[in-house]
Amino acid sequence: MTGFNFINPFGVSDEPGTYLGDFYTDNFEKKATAGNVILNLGPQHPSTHGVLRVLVELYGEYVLRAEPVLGYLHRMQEKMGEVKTPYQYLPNMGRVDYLNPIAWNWAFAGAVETLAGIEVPERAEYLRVIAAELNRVSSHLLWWGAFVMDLGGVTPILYAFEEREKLNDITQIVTGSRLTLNYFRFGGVGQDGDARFFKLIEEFIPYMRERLKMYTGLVTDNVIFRRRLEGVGPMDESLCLRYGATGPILRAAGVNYDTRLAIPYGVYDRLECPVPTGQPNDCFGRYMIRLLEIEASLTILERALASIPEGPTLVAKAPKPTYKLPAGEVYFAVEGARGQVGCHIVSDGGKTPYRVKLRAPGFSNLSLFAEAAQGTILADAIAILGSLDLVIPEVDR
Amino acid sequence: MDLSLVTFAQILVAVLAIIGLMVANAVVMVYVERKAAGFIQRRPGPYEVGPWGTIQAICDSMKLLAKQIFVPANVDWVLFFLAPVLAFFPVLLLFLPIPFGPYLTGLAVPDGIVLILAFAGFGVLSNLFAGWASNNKYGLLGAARAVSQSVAYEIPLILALLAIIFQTGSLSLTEIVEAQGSYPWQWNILVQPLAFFIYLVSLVGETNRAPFDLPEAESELTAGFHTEYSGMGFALFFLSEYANMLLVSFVCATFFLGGYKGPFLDGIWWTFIKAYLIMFFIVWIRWTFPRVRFDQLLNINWKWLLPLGLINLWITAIIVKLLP
Amino acid sequence: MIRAIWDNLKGLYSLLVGMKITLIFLFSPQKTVHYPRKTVERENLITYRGPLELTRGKTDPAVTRCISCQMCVKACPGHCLTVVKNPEKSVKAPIEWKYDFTLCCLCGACVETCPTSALAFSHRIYLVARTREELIFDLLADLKARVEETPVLPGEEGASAEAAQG
Amino acid sequence: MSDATRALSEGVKDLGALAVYRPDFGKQGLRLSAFLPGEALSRAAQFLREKGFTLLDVSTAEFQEGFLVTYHFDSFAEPCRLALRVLLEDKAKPTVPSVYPIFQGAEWHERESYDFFGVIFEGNPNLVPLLLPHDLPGPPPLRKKPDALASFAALGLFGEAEWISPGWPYAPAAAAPDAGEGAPQ
Repeated sequence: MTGFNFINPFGVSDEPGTYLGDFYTDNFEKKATAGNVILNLGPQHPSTHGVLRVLVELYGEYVLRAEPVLGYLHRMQEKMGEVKTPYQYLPNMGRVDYLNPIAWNWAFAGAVETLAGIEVPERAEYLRVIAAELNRVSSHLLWWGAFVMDLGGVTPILYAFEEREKLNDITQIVTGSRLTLNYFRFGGVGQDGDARFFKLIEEFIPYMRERLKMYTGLVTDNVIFRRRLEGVGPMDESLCLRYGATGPILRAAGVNYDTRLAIPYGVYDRLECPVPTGQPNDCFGRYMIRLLEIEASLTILERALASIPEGPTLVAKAPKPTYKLPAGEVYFAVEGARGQVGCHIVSDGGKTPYRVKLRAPGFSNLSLFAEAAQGTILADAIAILGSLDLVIPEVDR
Repeated sequence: MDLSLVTFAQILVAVLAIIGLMVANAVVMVYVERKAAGFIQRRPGPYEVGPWGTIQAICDSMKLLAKQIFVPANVDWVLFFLAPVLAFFPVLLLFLPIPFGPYLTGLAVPDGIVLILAFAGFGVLSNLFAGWASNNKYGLLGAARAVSQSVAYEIPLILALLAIIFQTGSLSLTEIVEAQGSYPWQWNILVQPLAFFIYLVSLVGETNRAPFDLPEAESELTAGFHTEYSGMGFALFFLSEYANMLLVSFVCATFFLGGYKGPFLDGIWWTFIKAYLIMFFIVWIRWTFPRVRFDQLLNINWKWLLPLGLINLWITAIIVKLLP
Repeated sequence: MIRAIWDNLKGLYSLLVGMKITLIFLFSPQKTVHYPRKTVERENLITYRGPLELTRGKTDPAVTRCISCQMCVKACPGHCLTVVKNPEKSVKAPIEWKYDFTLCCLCGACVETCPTSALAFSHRIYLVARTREELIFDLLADLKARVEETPVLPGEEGASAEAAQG
Repeated sequence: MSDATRALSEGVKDLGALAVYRPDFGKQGLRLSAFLPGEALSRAAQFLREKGFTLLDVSTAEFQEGFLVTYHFDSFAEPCRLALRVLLEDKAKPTVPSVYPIFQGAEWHERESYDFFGVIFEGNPNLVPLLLPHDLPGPPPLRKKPDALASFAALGLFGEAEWISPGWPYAPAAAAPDAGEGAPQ
C-alpha cells in the first residue's frame, strides 16, 4: 500500500512513456530540438480538408518545421490504369479529384486522343470548354467557402453551396451525376446539352456576378479577413519554379502562365480567355486570383455559348470499351482549377496502357508548404494550407 | 452586512433560481443560436425534434448526460475533473448582485461590481486547468491562449465599467440603474458611447466567442482547451459559456442600457429583453466574421482598447470633477 | 497614427457591411428542401442517372430487349453485371440478369455499348438499402414488377417517366 | 523545331546526353526528349533551372532494358515541354542521383518513384515512403512481372532520334543506322 496518489487517485491511467510515435513521427522527431512541441495536425483535423496529416514542430505558436505526411487516401490510381482498358479507366478520372473532375477527364481523354490521333468534333470541343469552366467555377466556390471556414467564418461555405447546387443541376443534365462527373468520351463528349442546359447556364452567369458582389461585401472587404491574409505566406516566382507549383499560386506569384493559353488545347485559343494576374503573392493574392478566375470563367462561358456551332458531339468511329492504344508515349496537360493537370501514358500497344502517370497539381503545390510555413504562426500556417486549395484524393491519387 | 438567517435563505433561493436560469438560458440559447445560424445560412436549423425543433437542445443535453466520460491516458485527474466544475460554479455567484428588476436582486451588496469582476477571474482558471490537465497539445495551446486573452481583455472591460462608476459615483449595480432614466436617451450608452463600444468588444473577447474564440479555435486547435472533454464535462463548459455570455449581457444592460428601466413600465422584462438583444448580437457576429489571429487579438486589446479606455476614463474623470 | 485610426474606422465599417448582409439573409427565405415533405422538382430529377434498369421490350413490355451478347459485361469496369444466357440456343433473352450496385460506378459504359438499347439509367434518386444484399438487383424481376405496376407508360419517353418513387 | 528548342537540344547534347529525340508535339506532347547518363542529370537540371524551367513530375516505368526515369520539365516564360530520361540498367539496385538540390519539389516526386518502383535517389534528404505504408510487404507495386515487360527500343516508343551517341545501344529500330545494334537482344 503506497500513499495516496493525488495525480492519479484511481490508478487508471497508463504508465507514462508507453506511447510510441509511428514511423513518421519518429522520423520527424529525430531532427527536432529538445523542448519543442511536436504537433500532429491531422489526419483528422478540421482544416486539413480530408485526411492530410501535417507534422509541425512548434516553438510556442511558431512553426519551426512542417512536414506533410501523405497516403491516407491513396488508391493506386496509376496501377488501376494499367489493369483497365483506357475506356474503362476514364470513369476513374472523376474520382481522382472529385471537385474538378472535368479537368482530369480532359487530361486523360486528351492524352488518349493525342496518342491515337482521334479528331474531336467542333461542337464537342465547345461543350468540353463549357463543362470545364462550369466545373472550375464550382471548384473555386467550394474552395472559397472552405478557405473562409479555415479562417473561422462558418457561414460563407453555405452560400457557396447554393451556387454549387445550381452548377450541379446544370452539369447533371449532361453528365447525369453531381460529383464524380464522367462526361468525356474519346472523341467527343457523352451527351449534347439540351435547351434547358443552355438556358440554365445563361441564367447562372448574371446570377453568379451578383453573388460575387455579395462575396466582396461579406468576405473580401472584411477587415478581419484581409488582415488575416495580407502579407501572409508570400510565394515568389523562384519558390514556384523550384517546387513546380502551378495554377493560381503561380499566377499570384506574378507569372502569366496558364496552360489554356500557353499550350492551347480544345478551342481555348479561339476564346481568348482572360488570365487574371497582377495580385500580391501572399494568401490574399491567391484568394483574389481565384475570385477573379471565377469571373474570367464566366466570361469564357459567355463567349463559348455565343459561338457554339451545331454538329455531332461524338466522332463517328468512337473507341469501343475494348479499344487498344497504339504503341507510343504521350504527355498531355490541361489547366485544372488547382494548376496543371498532366497525364503521361506509355503504351506498348497492348490491351491496357503500359504505364499511366498522373501529374496532380495539388501534389506539387503541397510540397512547397514545408518551406512556406517555416517561421509562421500556427494560424498563418493554416491559412497558407488553405490558400493552396488542396484536394487530398488528388494529392494522394 | 450581517449574514443573518434571512439573508442566507435569500441567497439560497437566489442560487437555486440562478441555477434554473442558467440551465434554461443554455437550453434556450442553444436553440436560438442554432436557429439563427440556420437562418443566416439559409437552412432551417433544428427542425425535426419537437415542433420546429424546439426540444432539440433538451435532447442534446440528455445525450451529453448519458455519454460516457472519456478520460485520456496520463491526465492529471484532480485538475481534469475540477476544471469543468470550476468553470460552472463561480458563475453562479456572479449573478447574485445583478438587479434583475426593482427590488429583485439575489444579494444587494453595495459593491456588487467588484464581486462580479473578482469572481469572473475563475473562468480563466478553469480553462487553464482543463487545457493543462488533459494531456493534449491542442489543449495546452488553447489554455495558453485562454490565459493571455482573458487577462488582456479584463482590463479594457474594467476600464469601460470604471467610466460609468466614476460617472455614477457608486459600485452598487442597483444605484447605477437608478441613476439612469426610463427612456433610451437617459441611458448611459448615450453618455458613454466609447465605453459601450469598448465593453462590447471586450465582452466578446472575455467570453471567448467568435471572432475572438481563440482558445477553442476549431480550425487551428480542433477544440482548444476542451478537446478531451466529452459528456458531462463538455456540457458544463458549454453551460458556463452561455452563462458567461448571459452575465456579461446583464452587466452590459445594467451599466449602459438602463437595466430594468424602460419605457412604459419598469420591470424585470426590460432587463431580459436588453440582455437577450446583446446575446443575439454576440450570436450574430459569430456567424458573420472570420476569426482574428492571436497576435491581432492582443494588438486590438493593448494597442487600441486599452488606450481608448484610459482616455475615456480620463475625460470622464475630468468632466465629473468639473461638473459635479 | 491618424492613418491607422482612419484604417480602423474603415475596417469597422466593413464589419457593418458584412453584418448587414447576414442580417438580410437571416430574414430571407430558406434554400433547403425538406426531403420527406418536399422533393426536388421533376425536371431536375429526370436528369439524374441512378442504378441501371432494363428497358421495356418493343412488342411485349415485360420481356427485355437483351440478347445476352455480353457486351456490357465486358465493357463494365467494375465487373458488376452478370448476364446468364438461356441454355436453349434459340431463345436469346437471358435467364438471369444480376446487377451489383455496390460495385457500379455509374459510368454508362454498358448503356453505351448495348446494341439493342436494352439498358438505361433509372432515376431512383431516393434509393435506400439497409444491407449490401439489397443493392444486388435482379433486373428481370425489376422489369416485370415495373410493367405490372404501370402496364402502359403515361408519357412518350420510356424509362424516364418513372421518376423516383423510392 | 524552333530555334529555342534547337538551342536547348544543343545544350543538352553538350551536357553529355546519350541520345536526343525529336518528338512530334502533336502526338507526344513533348518538344524534346533526351537520354542522359545518371551522372549528367544534375548538370542538365542545373542547366534547365538557369533557363527558367520547372520540374513538372518524375515518371518512372519499368522496361526490359531497365528502369526508365523520366523527368518532365516545362518553362513558364516560353512553354516548351521536354523530357529528360535516365535509364537505370541495374535492376537489382536502381540508383540515380537526386535533383533535390536544384529542384526542391523533386523530393516528393522521387519519393513516389521510390514507393512504386524501388528506385533509389541518392541525395534525397528524406527517402522514406510517401504514399504507401512504410511497412508494405512485397516488392514495389508498380514493378511488372518479367513476362509482362516491354522493350521501349523495340517498340520505338519515343519517336525519331535526332542524335545518338555512338555507344548508345537502344536506338529506335527505324532510325540511326550508325548506332551499332538497333534493338537489344
